[in-house]
Amino acid sequence: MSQLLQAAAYGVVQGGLLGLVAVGFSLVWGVMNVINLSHGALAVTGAYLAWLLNLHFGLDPFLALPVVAIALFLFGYALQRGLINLVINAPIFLTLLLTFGLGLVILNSLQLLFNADDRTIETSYASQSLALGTVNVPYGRLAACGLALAITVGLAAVMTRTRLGHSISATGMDRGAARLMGIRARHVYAITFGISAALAGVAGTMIATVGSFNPTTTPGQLTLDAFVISVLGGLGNMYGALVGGLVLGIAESVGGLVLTGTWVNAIAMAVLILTLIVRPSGLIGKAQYSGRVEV
Amino acid sequence: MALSAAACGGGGNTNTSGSTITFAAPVSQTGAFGQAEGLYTLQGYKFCQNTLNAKGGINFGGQSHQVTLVTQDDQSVAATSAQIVDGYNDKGYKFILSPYGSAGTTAVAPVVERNGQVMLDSNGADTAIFTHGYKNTFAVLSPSSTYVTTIIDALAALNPAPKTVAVIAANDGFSQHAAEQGVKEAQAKGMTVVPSPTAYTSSTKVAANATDVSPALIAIKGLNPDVIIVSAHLNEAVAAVKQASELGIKPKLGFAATVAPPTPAFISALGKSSEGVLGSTQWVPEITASDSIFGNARAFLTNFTTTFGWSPDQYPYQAADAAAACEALALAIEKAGSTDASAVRNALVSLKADTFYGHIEFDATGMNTNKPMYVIQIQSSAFVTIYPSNLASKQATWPAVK
Amino acid sequence: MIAPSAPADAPVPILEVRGLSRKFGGVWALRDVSFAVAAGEVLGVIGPNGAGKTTLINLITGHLRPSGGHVLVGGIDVTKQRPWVIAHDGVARTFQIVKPFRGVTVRENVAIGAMHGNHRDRSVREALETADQILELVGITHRAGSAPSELSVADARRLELAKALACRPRLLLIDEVMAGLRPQEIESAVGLIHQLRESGITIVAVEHVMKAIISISDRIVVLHHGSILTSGTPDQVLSDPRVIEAYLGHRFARRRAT
Amino acid sequence: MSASPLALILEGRKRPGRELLAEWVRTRRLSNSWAAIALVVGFAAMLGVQQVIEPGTMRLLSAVFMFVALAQAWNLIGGFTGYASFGQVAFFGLGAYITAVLMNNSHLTFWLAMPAAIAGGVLFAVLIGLPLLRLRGHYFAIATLGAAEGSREVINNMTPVTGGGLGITIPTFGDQAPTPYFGKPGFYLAFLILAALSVAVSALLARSRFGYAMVAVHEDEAAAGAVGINTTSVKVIAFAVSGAIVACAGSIYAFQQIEFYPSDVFDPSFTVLMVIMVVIGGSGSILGPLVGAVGLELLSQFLRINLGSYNQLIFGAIIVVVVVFFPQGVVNFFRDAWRLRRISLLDNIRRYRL
Repeated sequence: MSQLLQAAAYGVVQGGLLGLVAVGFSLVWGVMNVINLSHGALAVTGAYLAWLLNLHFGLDPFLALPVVAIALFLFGYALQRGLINLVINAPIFLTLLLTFGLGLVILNSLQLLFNADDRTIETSYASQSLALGTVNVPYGRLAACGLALAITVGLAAVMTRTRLGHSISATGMDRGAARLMGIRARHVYAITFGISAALAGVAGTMIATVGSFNPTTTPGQLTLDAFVISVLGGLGNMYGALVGGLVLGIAESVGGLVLTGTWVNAIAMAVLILTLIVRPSGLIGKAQYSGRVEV
Repeated sequence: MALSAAACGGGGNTNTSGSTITFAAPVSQTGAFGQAEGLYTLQGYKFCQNTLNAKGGINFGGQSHQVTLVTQDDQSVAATSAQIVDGYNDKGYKFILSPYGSAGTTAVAPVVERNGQVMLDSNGADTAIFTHGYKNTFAVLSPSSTYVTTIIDALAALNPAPKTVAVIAANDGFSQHAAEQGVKEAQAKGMTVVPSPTAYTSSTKVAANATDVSPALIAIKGLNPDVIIVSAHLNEAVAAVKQASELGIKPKLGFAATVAPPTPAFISALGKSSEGVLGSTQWVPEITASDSIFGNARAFLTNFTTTFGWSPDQYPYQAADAAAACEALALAIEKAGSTDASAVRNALVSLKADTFYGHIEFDATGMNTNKPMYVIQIQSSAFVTIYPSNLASKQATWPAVK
Repeated sequence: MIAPSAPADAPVPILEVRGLSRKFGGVWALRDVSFAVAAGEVLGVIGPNGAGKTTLINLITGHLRPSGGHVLVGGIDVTKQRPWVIAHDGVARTFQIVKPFRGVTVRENVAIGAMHGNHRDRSVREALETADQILELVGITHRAGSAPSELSVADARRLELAKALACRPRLLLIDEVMAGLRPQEIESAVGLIHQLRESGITIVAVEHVMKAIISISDRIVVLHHGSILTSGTPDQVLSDPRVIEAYLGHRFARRRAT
Repeated sequence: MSASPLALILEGRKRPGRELLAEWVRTRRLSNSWAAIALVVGFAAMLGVQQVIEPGTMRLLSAVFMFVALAQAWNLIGGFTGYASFGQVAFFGLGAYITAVLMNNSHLTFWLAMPAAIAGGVLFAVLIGLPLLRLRGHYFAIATLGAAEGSREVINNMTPVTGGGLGITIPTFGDQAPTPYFGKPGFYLAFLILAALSVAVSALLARSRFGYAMVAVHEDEAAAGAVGINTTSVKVIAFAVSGAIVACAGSIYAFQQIEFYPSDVFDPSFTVLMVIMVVIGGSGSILGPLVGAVGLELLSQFLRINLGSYNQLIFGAIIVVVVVFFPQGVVNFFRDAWRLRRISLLDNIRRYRL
């Protein structure tokens, strides 16, 4: 029983971290209909940045977050403005292929720059844990989970309360109409991608703090996680990524304990497929962009 | 200078220079092993080539032959390794040095067999490679079955020796075989394996390359083993140490893992948390034997680390494996006195040589018989040899956890 | 099993809908609609936007599943059958928002109907020959090699009709093929429908263009808020004050009066 | 009823199959048989090439042929039918494992194991196709990706049968071997035949009623249903034919590799490569995937051999550049350019940019 509680608790904080990985991916997919296969590579770029700041200036990863976020935002903005916008009207495969190629370029550059060793950002607190009876809740993942919650709530507020947010969702639902309203889609798309890249960078920094990362296997794993979570949670729903992350986190943690071997991974995929068949709009609510007008 | 160990290499300095001999290797420059284990292996091969040539190459028939190393990136994909080796055969390259890792070596071995090439296996330890009766693959390194048993032996020699151990194993051939033998050894030494002796095949089995091993750790939470042994590669071992701390799981004595601790990447990935972790390794610089190419093990370490900019405290043992494989091939060619592949193969069968890597002698399956494994501990971010005791450079810090 | 509602000696209607209903969310798009169409008849269906006209067609052709009620084609219950099964029963349709197959030429579009519809042509070659004949019939032979996206609104509607005809239907459901056409284009479309009718096809026409529907229909059903408001001959329907007041509006009423 | 031309059309013809066949034979001309001739000539040329190349080069070309088959297979479901499967590697892995398990555990000959692998591929396609082909677009993509990842995990955990993560070996040496190993010339031929068959099957399907049905499903399923196309069976059949080809490739590949692990034959990069080859070559045609597979596989090998550590970086950059400049695929670009007598990359970029 205490093992189950421990697994559930760990699953929750792990799920928050997974949600953080997915939230930016889900935003870009929802608004622009782009499946960004370079999302994991962007997260790892953020992780390296935070790692460098920690290595050379002793900067705590949480203090490095704003720097990482701004740097990744600018990088993301430039990528969208200079590259992805060039094929944004093309069938979905093309943006998929473009971001796949982009991901290859980014992660191979990182590999050549920093070699393929696993890296971590060392802090005195991240691997410590809060002991509640027999259940331990790690501080690092708890903080990452809190950050995921704060970012999700903040993003939802931006999307529903601000002019920028309205521009983004309007462009996401009907680009033609948005243009008529004087919204510059190129700029709005670039900002959206920039935000997504910044969120990826934040997620990468958290992963570097609570776990470890490398340029070869981490990016693909993160992109796959983000893909699964976005679908589980429901596309374009601001809270979808968080819910999807929690579902996956708890399922893997509790399932991993109950099932022997690595059957849990097979079960996770079965759950994903069943979700798609039964509720293609995700576990919560209906997808915001289901009535999207394609132009 | 010729190889002293060779029986027929009598010519020495007076030799005229003969044709060059090509050693060909698929290496991982990109993909999962690129800029990591693949690079270390390549550095070992290159170091061997350079040192060998500087000492006068391979001598036989009154001529000295320089060695050319030919490599191609396999992108860390086993099928590509196999394809590359087939390509080498077209060019007449019969002497193959293995790619990094069991998967690549496993794919190459049957190719080598069919082409009548000869392969020296430097970094493929899975015992499965040696169970198919291949005649042309020779491994200088110890097989997977010894990786955990040697840890158990080292633990049994420590004071206090653990009474209970937990074994977490990745779902790959190398790690499962290692765990299987390790559990048997632990039981033979009177240790209790928790939660059960077969847990490594079920509740404490983790996906290969997993970065989240928390379910396996939770399965042993509350059982308070004295030592947690991780039979896996880098990702899983790093995750195990980190997540155990997160989950408040503290083995009473310490952590041990197979291939991960003796790599610089383990220290870079864990920082201070790597302190005190035990790891089994194929080679340590305290080995006493020596040869005329690299000198003794310490000299190898000094020269290799200077050449490639490594710290002598944190060196990639994979490079030593690679250099030893390359050296064994050179010795066999010299012994055969010919570059005929089957002659060299026969020379390998009967090769007996003492090298910086220890004694090299192959059994009928192509394994380096009786080659021992060693155990290191990470102390102050340096690899310290602690087992076997006659080679130990320092006392183990034990219990490793405070 | 559904018993036929008509007396045993009466001819079986080619299409009969009984109590057909469909709910979207909590709203009835169509509620308890019943009518029958005799072979050779042309039935007009009119009604304001949102009256449920397109929903009715979608329910008949199996593109939507009814929440209740039945659809009988030639006396056989086809409720909840998939669209292709109903197509093979000899029911063809056009779409209000045209749905050409954009990846292939106009000619191939029609050929696809010919090879998969009711009397299927057994080779691509035959289907293409059929397509040529039908393109000539609807008058867009000159666009045979064009991509559907290059067609004008009128030609796109003709293509829609050609695809349906290629299926060799006995019952043709047309959904506003005349909307947005110029008067002379409407005239030729009306002529074509007359021609189809003479060759024995039963037609259910959903139409906004009043003049056209009056000239082609034997009977008219008026839908309003998903239910049948009234039905009868064009003259009966048009003189019904409820129709004029509630649906057609004052402008049309005035025009009729002058 | 009058015998008007319309009535005649509507009545339709009901000619017997024999008559149609005779007509087909009668109408064969050089102009309508060039594709078949090109295929035969290409096949013969590759047989000729085999006589002059080294065995190792045969192996490299075998890989090219394999990707031709894989790309054609993906194009059937992803290109023609418009269902972008991100899980075709599931069929590859399944084909490989069915073959290896039958040859290793049951000592069955390859000539029975391979058909079993194909049958397994078809069965799996029907089983997962029926529920999954109801999903559209991204949802189908992610569901098939999930199916592939899931099936790898199942193989990984069926240790008693498949060896799980410990890998599996097909016995090929001595009298243990149920079928003598083909060797490099044999596998060259096997993959060449597979490639030629997959091109032939794709071409025949594309020109048949079924081909038009796939295109109709791709464009608009409601409209396809309205003209009598059984959209469910078209999708499932396209998926199954694609799965059969991929499973067959996996089967031959397994025999060629002899020893492998689940992660080798369920590697998602196989799927990614199929997609890249089809899209860059030009989807929905026969020539596109062919050109894409041959071009990209040769390019990738060239970069790998000549650029060392930088090869993947450059490969990624090339994908980015090609996607931006040839968004409709290389073959479609040149076909359009030929038709319009005008080559303009700028037009190309203008087409899809914001």
